[in-house]
Amino acid sequence: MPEDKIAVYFCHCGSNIAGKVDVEKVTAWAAEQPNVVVSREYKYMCSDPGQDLIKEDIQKLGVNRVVVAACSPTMHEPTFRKAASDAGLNPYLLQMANVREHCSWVTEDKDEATEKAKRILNAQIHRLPFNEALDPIEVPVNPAVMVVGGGIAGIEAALKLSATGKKVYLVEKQPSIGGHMAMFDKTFPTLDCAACILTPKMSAAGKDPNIELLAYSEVEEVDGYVGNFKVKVRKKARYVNTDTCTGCAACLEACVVRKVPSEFDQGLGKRTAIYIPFPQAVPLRATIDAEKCLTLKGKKCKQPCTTACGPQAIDFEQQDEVLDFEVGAIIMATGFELWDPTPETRYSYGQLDNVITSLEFERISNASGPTGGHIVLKNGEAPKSVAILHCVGSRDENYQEHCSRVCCMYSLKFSHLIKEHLPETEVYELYIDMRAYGKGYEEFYKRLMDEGVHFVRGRAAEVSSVALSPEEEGRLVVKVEDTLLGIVRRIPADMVILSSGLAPAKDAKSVAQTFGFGCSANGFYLERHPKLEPVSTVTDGIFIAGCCQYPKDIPDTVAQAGAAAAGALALVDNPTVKVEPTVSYIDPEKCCGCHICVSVCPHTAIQYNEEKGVAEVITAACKGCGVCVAACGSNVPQQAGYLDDQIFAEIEGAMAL
Amino acid sequence: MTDKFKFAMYWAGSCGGCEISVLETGTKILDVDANFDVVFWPAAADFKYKDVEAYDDGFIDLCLFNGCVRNSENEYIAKLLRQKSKVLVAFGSCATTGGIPGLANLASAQEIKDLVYRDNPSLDNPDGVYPQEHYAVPEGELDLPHMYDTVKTLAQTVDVDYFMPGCPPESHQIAGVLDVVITALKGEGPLPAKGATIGVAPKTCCDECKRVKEEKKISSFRRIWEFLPDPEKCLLEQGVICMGPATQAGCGARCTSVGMPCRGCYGAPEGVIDQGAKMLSTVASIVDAPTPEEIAEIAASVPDPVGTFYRFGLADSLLRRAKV
Amino acid sequence: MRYLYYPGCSAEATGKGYDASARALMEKLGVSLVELDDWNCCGATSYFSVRELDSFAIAARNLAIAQQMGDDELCVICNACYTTLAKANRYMAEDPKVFAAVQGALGAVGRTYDGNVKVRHIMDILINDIGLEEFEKHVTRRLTGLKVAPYYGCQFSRPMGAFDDVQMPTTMDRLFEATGADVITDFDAKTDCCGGMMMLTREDAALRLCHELLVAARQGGADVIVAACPLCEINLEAYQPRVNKFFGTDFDIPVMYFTQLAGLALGVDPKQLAIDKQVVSCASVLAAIPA
Amino acid sequence: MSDQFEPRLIGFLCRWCSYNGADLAGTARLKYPPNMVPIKTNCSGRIDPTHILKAFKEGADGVLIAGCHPGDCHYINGNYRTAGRYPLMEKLLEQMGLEHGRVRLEWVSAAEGEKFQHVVTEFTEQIRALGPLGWGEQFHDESAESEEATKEAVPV
Repeated sequence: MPEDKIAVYFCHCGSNIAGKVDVEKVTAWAAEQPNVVVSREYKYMCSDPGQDLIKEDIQKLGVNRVVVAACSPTMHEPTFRKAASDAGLNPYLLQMANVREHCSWVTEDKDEATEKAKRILNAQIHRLPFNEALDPIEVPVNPAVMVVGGGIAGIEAALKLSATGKKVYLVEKQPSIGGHMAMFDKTFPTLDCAACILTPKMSAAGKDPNIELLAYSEVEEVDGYVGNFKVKVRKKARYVNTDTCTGCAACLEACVVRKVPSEFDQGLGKRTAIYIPFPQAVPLRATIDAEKCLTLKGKKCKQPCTTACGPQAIDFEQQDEVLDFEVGAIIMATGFELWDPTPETRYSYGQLDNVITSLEFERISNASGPTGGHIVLKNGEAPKSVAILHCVGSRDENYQEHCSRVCCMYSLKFSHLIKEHLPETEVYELYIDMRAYGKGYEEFYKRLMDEGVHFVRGRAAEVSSVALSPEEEGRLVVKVEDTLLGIVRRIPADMVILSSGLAPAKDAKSVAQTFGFGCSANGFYLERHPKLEPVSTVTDGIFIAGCCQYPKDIPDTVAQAGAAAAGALALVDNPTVKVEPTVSYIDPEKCCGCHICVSVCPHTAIQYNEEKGVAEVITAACKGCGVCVAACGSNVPQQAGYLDDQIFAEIEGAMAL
Repeated sequence: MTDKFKFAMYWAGSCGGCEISVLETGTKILDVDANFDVVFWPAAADFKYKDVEAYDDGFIDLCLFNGCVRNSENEYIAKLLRQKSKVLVAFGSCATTGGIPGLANLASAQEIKDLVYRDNPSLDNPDGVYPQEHYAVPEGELDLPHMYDTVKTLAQTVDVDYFMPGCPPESHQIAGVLDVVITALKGEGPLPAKGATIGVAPKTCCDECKRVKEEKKISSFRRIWEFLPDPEKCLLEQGVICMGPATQAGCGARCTSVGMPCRGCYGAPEGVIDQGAKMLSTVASIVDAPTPEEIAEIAASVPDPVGTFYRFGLADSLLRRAKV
Repeated sequence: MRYLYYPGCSAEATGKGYDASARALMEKLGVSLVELDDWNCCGATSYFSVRELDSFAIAARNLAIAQQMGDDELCVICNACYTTLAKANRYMAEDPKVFAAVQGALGAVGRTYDGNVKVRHIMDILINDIGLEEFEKHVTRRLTGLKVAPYYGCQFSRPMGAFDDVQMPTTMDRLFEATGADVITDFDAKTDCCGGMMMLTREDAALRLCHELLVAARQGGADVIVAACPLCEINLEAYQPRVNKFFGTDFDIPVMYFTQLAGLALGVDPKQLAIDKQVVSCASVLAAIPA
Repeated sequence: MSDQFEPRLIGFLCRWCSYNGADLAGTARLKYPPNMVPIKTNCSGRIDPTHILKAFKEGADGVLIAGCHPGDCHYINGNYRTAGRYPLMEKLLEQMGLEHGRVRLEWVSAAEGEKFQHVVTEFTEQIRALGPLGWGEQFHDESAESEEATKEAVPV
């Protein structure tokens, strides 16, 4: 073994570190430490000249261990390891000491920050002699990609990937793809018809030979790792043979159960028990709602649907199928849910008629919706006054603290649609702040002001039915403090639209768990890095796009879907991928075959070899948690990069000062 | 004195089982006699400390030291024997890792004396008499060794050449070690590297245990008087805390073969620096329940973790003793 | 069942009917209310804004006496007393500084309080301890057909919401449904403010609030409004003529303490419930109830 | 700086949640006491009770273990193993005479920078209140004393 020659590099990070830590002092101190042959400081270690320092010392001074005291390894460990590698040093002989996120940024006092930086650095100086050269493990990559969620984000990502010739599995839990966008009437600020721009993409996805559409299906289990995911998908029984069904809708005409609230119409319209959610559905296939169908409920029915169905596609015996897929990457595009305003009782949603959610208004204003696009009240009359309440369930500590980003704009769109359909109708927008941040948005806002919409700055206090004046008689009254006028106003309205915020899907947490990543505090999927890796997750090979990550408008969703597709492609377009070598290994000479590691491995990556009587790690399946190392009674499994001796040395180094 | 090699054996803080174990080697003891002169062995022959003090340094070729260092007398003799011996072996669990007496490190010497001479419910000591280290009688002054607060292993006291664990070391292992030493002393073979653990087998006790081992998921802990364990199945899988996975092999798994769980007397396996912590980790890791709260509750139900996991190793553990 | 009982200042003045009816109602239900010894004003809602620590100490003195009397619960009828006393408890529990300061103040008068007396609204006791099932068993005169507007006021469930929904309380609705009354369950103004003490300082503002409440009650077709707080009750009832004068209306809606109306349903003598002391005549209500 | 006791703490952080949570506290410039040196492992399930004892032996006054919230573990259920080891470890340390609270287990997600700040601040104060642990120092005196006693007690 050649002697250990450690080089220490202390990064100023401009003033991010040097503003709090006495860099000169720590660097001078480090130079005196055992095995340290060179200790340098530099303004920006991540810059090319900074990296060159490392390379030169490796080549000229024969440095064989490196510690870079700088930012979090999450940020620049790959950068510096690459530099070391370029200079001929095994990258795993380089460690980072996180003196920015864990020290200079979180410590008030300069002396204290300097002392803490020394302790953090010393832990790594002590650790390095125990580091071993490691080689990344190369595993083959399956070129197929699975996209979960068939809204605009999922469709866009699938189409992009398909265009590169990759096989794509598009999983959608509803009977049709399309997601929320398919329910919208117009889109802000350009007022394109949502269906006009979405349906071509839906049908392209449906016809694409590279895209296998798995509608009415849900992912049940995900196993494997980057490049090699194994996914179990439950294809729910439609009770209709999708190969023979032509989507002619004759069965819908025939069905005797006619008053099922339509999910697609937000319950405002009705559908039959055998149904196609909307005319442009993709795939255009009928589905039987097992909870409503008389036959499937075991009740008597003459089954007119079977008679009506020419191709004999109805199959009451159909069962759920569980299918296995192998893919190299996964894109999550599972969308959002509209926040249910029922708990906000002061707005009387569900208590007073004509208090509706934004999504309900989308359906009302939609020409293919339950009112044929006529903006009408429950009694069929046109409203003379409409109040649109912003930030319902958004920017509210009681419910969701976040801003849902799209509500201001879709509310403006509603105002426009109302003014367009009913020019005489008064429209009130009750807002906290108007957020018109996108391209063409501010202009759209201005246009609406010119169209005569009343903008009232104030969060609505209450929606009531108590009439204090003849004008209010028989109408809804919105109470609000107009913070620009400084008065409390009572605004009579015939219709109140609650611009509900966007909420994470109710099952977001459990879905994230299934796929092995997490959720942010607000419940949306957690990206790997908020700025630099907004479409990646902590699990390599799993990407996120659209509103499952955070509320966003359609342009941003589409852009993110493209980014996620590019991320997935950058992975699956390679024959192999390198995975971290921090995996466990078992010395068969030492293993006694007690099965403890086999029992605790979360990824069943350890198997017992009956013949040899020892446990064996399946390297490709090991994800490097190290649970087996801690669990083994005799420390036989060892985890590369996290050896006990390395951890002990870090403890000693940290405690030595 | 003959020109045979010189043999010593000493009994410090321990029960004496190690001495019996040497005798249990059977006819092998004749080899000792054939090759060695016994120059100090209080349990077997009448030598005095002053005899040992009179020997030249390094006079003794092989010294088997059993027992922990519990008091000033133990320490004095340990140092004396180190000085007089060429090869000093920490013999048995107590000398190697503190053994059962090491559990006294949960208390101070005073607390132990209080319990024994004051608080013991079956005690009749109305005058509260405690043993005195110095006591004057008409014939002169009587002295007792000073009892320490902390039980130490032999290696914590003096430099040790080899470690031979076991409570007691198994006779067949003793016989094997004697063969190696005799061969080496005769110049016919090498001695093991200094500091080695000798008289053991590779891997852990589980390796020698004949019980069938499968995946381990424990939902409750049991003790063997609570049920009839399946004689073929791994005891740990049946919820019995068996130290096998964290214990060096060498004993031949005698305990588990008769339905008793391993108690860990052969000490930590190679590569483990703290047997108790390691076994604690093992046991807690295989607790299986649907929620972390339930897992925590089951794991915490292990009674007396120190007594269970450090039955032989407390004095040699990372923390060595309870906080004073 | 027995509860230590804190009547509060209003009970000796405008709120006599609440006190009398609460005692009578509970007696009918077999519950004895034992009045707290030497109780003092809770400090009411406004004192907090003036001298916070003093107001906690004043409230805590009552709780200290309760503790001394060996009770760990204190029954309160007035919404304001309820919130004030509970607030003192909460601040003492959450802030060691407040706890220490209050202890110091109590110590000066030879008292001590550990923070363990739970403040219970009488409605909480009715619903959760006695229970609607038991209550219904005692109903002898069903209020069938009587349109009741349940008015909770601000401090019944806000801010704590200890025993009912913060925004949309329903306990009073359920209590009167158990009497067979026709409860206006969608009474829109059930938690709106009555104007409170503003009636004395900004009468116009307070009257506006009362007016809205009365409109809401009339719109719902209320025969009677029931209240759970002496201040709400007096504002809604005694100020009806002022409201009428200001807004040109003709309100003459009986307003009762909910304990009075519940007492009637249980067959308690109206005199014992002090119904004759109400400002707006309750004759119409009494007439509507079968004997 | 005042002359109050400054505890020396070790914090084992899992790489995916708690280490990132600590990073987030940094990115958000949330301030907390400088007493704890973090040590990264991939999963809290890698942390062996031996590491904790080692930290105490080396002079740590307190040890924090932080991992992903149950259900959020990057390794499915690695943190369940931590959840099992921790209470048993606590029980053992209590027998060894360590004050309750010298070891602390917390679930800190990658999004919980504030929680990390709060946990470290509170833990530092908690250990400050407990005072120095000073393991290891307790053996020194006796060896000197034993030299004395040896000479005295053993008749030569």
